[in-house]
Amino acid sequence: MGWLSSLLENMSPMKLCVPGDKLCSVEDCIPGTGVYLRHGYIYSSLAGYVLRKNEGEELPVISVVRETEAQLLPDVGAIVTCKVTSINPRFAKVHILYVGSTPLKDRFRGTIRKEDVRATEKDKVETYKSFRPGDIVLAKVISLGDVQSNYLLTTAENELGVVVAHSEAGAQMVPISWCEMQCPLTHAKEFRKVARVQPEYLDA
Amino acid sequence: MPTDTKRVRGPEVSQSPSLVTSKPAAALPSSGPRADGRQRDQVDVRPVFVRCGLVSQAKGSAYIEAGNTKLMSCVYGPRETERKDETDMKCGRLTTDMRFAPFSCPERGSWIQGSQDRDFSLMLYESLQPAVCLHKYPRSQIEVSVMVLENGGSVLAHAVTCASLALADAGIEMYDLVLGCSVRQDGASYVVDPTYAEESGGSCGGSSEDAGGVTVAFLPSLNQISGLQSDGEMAGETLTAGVRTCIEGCYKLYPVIQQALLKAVRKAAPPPSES
Amino acid sequence: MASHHPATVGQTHVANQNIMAAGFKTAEPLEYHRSFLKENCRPDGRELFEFRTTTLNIGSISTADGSALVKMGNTTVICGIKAELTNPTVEAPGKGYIVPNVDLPPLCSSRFRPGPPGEQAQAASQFIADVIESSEVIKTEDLCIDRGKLCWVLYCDIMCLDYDGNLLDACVIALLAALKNAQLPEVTVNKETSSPEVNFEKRHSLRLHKHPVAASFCVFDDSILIVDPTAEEESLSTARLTVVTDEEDRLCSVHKPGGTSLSGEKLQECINRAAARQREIQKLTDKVVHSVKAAQ
Amino acid sequence: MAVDMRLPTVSKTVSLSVSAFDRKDLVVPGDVITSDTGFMRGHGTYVDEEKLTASVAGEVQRVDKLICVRPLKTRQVMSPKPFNGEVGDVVVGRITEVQQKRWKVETNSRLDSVLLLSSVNLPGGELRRRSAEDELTMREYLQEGDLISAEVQSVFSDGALSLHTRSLKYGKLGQGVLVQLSPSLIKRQKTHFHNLPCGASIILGNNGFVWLYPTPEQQDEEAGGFYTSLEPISLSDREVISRLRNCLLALATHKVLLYDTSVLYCYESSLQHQVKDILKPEVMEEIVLLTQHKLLEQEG
Amino acid sequence: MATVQVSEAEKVYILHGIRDDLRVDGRGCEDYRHMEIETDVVSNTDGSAKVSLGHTAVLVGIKAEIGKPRPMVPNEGYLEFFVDCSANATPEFEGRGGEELGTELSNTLYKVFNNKQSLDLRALCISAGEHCWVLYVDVLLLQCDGNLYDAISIAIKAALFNTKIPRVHISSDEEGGKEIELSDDPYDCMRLQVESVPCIVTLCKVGHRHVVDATLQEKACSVASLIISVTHKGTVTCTRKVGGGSLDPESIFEMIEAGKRVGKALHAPLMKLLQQEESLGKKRQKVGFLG
Repeated sequence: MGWLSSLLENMSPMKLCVPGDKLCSVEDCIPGTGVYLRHGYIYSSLAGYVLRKNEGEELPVISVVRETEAQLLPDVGAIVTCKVTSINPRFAKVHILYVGSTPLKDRFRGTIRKEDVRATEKDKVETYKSFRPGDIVLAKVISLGDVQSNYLLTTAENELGVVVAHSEAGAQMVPISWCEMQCPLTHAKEFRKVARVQPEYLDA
Repeated sequence: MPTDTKRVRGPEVSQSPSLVTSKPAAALPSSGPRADGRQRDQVDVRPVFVRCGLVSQAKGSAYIEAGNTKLMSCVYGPRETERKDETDMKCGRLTTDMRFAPFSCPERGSWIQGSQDRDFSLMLYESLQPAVCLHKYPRSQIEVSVMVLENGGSVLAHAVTCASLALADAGIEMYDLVLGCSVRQDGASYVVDPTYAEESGGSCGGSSEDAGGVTVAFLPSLNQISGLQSDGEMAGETLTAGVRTCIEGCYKLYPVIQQALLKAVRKAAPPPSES
Repeated sequence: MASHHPATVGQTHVANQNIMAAGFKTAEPLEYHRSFLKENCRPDGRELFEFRTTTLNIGSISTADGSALVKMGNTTVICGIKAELTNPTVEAPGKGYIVPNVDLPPLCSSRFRPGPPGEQAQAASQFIADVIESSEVIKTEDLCIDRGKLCWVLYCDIMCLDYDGNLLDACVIALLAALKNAQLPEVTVNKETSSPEVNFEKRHSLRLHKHPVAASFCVFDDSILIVDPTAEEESLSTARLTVVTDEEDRLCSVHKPGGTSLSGEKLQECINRAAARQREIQKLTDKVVHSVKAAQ
Repeated sequence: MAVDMRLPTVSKTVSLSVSAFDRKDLVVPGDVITSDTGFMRGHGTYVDEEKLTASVAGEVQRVDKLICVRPLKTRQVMSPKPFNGEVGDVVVGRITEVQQKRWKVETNSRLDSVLLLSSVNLPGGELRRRSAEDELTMREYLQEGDLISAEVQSVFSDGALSLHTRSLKYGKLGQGVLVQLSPSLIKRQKTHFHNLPCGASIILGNNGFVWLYPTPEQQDEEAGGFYTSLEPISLSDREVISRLRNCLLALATHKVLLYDTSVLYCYESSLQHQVKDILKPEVMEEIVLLTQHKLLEQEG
Repeated sequence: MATVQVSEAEKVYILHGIRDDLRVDGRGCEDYRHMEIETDVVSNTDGSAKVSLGHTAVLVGIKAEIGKPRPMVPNEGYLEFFVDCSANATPEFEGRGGEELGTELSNTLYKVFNNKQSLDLRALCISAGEHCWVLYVDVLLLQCDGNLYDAISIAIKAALFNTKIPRVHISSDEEGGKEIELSDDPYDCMRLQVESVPCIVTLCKVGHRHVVDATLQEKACSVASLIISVTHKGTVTCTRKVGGGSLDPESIFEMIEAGKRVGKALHAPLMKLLQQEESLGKKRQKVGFLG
């Protein structure tokens, strides 16, 4: 192994590794992503570049990274972008398209329950007035769900909710309040749980 | 016999021309150099040609060629498990599917997966599973499929290597790579990484105590055996020696496999900026 | 309203960008494609009537009597030919068999599941069988060894290894190249014992009478025609069409499985383009076959 | 290495009590229990031509004017789930699934039992309000595979049991051995928790699940009943537990009713044999006979 | 495979017990559970045996039929294995679950017998290239309580011991055609040499030790097992690692050694028992399935 790593270091300034490579002792680094611990050492669990970062701690964080975080799964607390597929009075079903800014190659299904649509006046929520099939929604993962259900998502924050929606006339609607959007063609208003509009985004 | 209505059917029976000439397969000599010039009783594995990331649709893929043995492996997922009863909230699920192309063996195979294919799939599964960090993929499944394009011997061993490369190429977190190697024992002598002829010829000729094959799947960095299977008849010591030889064979393969994987990583993206 | 969460603001912004830029591709794929087609080009940089680079590799499988591997862009197809001996049917005592099958294993794309062949694989197998029959690429009479007693059966097993659209074109190329590569041993029937004898030393090629080539098209929004579609283009298009022609520009097969209608004018355009494609592919195939023969 | 191979022998139940064949209170479906119309029809019976008839095989029970047939659940271990729980029954069960606000529990009943999140004491005080967070972290308290002891709180209309662990004696079980037996072998007693003088403790679940565990040194302060010690158990404690386990199986094989005394007598009778030999048919027979003698003597 | 759930605390208890060589049921690491064997239990087979090991129970029936020798080995008969995992044994076998395990078990059995020593296949040849005896070995799982492999292999050996194949007489008629005649006399039959038929030992790695004849609970605590089939001489005819974990090479070598030792020791008491049963003849009271 010694000859190989020295060879690689000559070829590229970044060190490369494959799964199972021993990277360093736990006394030298804090394990980050793409690594695992075994008998006091940090090993790589990915084929990729070894990255050491100082994040203000005493020790640097060691991670192994690839070109994309291809294997990201929706995890509790993650912000996800999803598309609404169906609605019933109790919940909306969605397909998760992105975790953070990483697109998912495979579709994962999620559920936004009625009580998780907004933070206040939960009992007055009507799912039909919050989402429509085809809407693009920002949501946060609150649980991996159980065997019966899918990922549980919430939109109960100002910044979460519908970001893109099309009116019945087929045009992309413009948000006018936290609960309404308007069609630019017909000026008809439709109800949605609208995500708080980002000023940066409006300027762009 | 149920008729296969989903395929274009041919005549009910047909025979390979090689079976018509009922010349019994000549027993291979159990001494002297091997047909392909490799050395007997030495850890002389065939040089392998390996490539990662050939299949555009798969999350990860690999192709391996050793002598005439040619196979490829693809990895899909992690994705949602299809059936609710297979969903595990704590741990991901690995599925393996190993198949032989109908033209991959001297005798034409059927499209329908036989019990041998299923046996190979199972052994592939057991060899790979210990190496994959499945707990990182709750309620999802990772699908590994292997297609044998040409069977030139030691198929299972190479399938294990190829599949583990495809998993690594897919960016699935693993504790280690898994490498495979086979040994064929024929009397007092053995051949490493046997060819198809050596695999099928050995059992006919040998009348001695020790005649059989061993296949080992090995995690080189953790020094763990994840798959082992043997058949034939062997004394305990012969079997142990065979396992040791296989491990040695895996180590010979290791640098080539590492190189191929690193090449794929470098090709996929330049090193990230250190920030 | 709930209080402001500074932590989520940044993330929300990122996610908004997803939707507006790259996210467009995942969230609204059809719109994404339309925006390219409007400019007379395609997301992968091709023009509307540009085929992907096609490469051919033959004779790489030694266990097959003939084999070929075709790559059209990402789409990869392998064809292996196995010749076996059998008895001809009573109805056609002077004919042999050709048995083509197309397999789409789960390995080639996440859209295919393990198990018996799905609809698409069945349709492809039938399409190939139809092309063989209507183009008369091989006359089954040529496969007869001893009339009424012994004949060849050619198993043409075609397998997709990477599915990125336009399966049929690739299958036809692979089939033709594998047939051209196939070498069958000489078989004679011993007059006394009336049992067949095989001479593996003496091998001969198959006689191919025609060289059919397929060209596939997709229709977008009922009007825009593109050639050699990728998997994504196939799934978003409103209709598909495959035209098979031979070296004499004769039409062997036109395959249009449903979808929106197509004007006669457009169809003629497709046929013309298919004829041009036929020349290209036949040239490529012959070149590769010759170079392999020369190397032997 | 030891291997004990033998030809099978016809197994017979040794029993000093009245043979089952002589018992008048046993009926099979179709048996007329009484033609007296003054009785009320209970579970396991039907009225046919004004005669009260049994619809299950079992034991006739009369409470005042009500006649029921209590099914004989003779099948051993696991299959056809035979436990019909009643409110107040002590059960030992295994978590099979974590769902929203509830756990599914396998209790040897026809239907999986349910333990609601609101029926457990969570760490941090009995009266703590259950928050949404508790709901999402239920798996940290009890996860699939965990064993619990609990009490039947209510029975749903479909027969499924709702359990609770709102008492310090119930909750998650730690190290020990589970023995799955027929519920009909468990004798109903005031308490189903016993610290046996031989040095181990036992929970005789009404559902036939019996839990053997080392007697805790002191009743430790509760951490809500979700903490389990993973310290190694001493070899002597293990031997006692293993011996008790095999004794339970021996008693069950010979259909002896299980309660603290019978288990203890059996344990004492087995002491002249090695633990692993207890399950040999002839040894089982011997110690069960001894046990029954002791039980009869005690009864006087 | 039939599985049971075991909580973390139960696992720790089992693990520590095995470390101390005292298993939950009082056994040491290399002890088998109580085993009962009975042959000739199904009358319409040519040989049969029922084995119970703890609560695990398997039935093996052997049918001898005349078939055509395989082209590669014209002077030998052959064995066919079929393992039926009926949903009777455990509800998990319903649907595909049982089918998969059945294929796994029968594939392993083919490997166990894929050698020259196990059984003299030439004795099954009637006339080279034309006729031979095919032994159909049908295994039926009646109840699963761990350690199926060992129980099946012992049942197969016992059933092969019990197998009686009618003697055949080949006569040629005038035209040179051969005629096969089966002997009518039920006592005029051929017996098989079962001395070298291997027994399978499954070693289950639990913690740092391994145990034989693991119960389902112990199996749930194990990362991986090694199946090893051993003849009475100690020759290994098949090994196979099963289960989701990996094993240290050194512990594999230890397990091979232990498996060889235990497997070799199984044969003598088994043969003794089979001969004892045979010598009892009709006097023995049959127990069958209702015992």
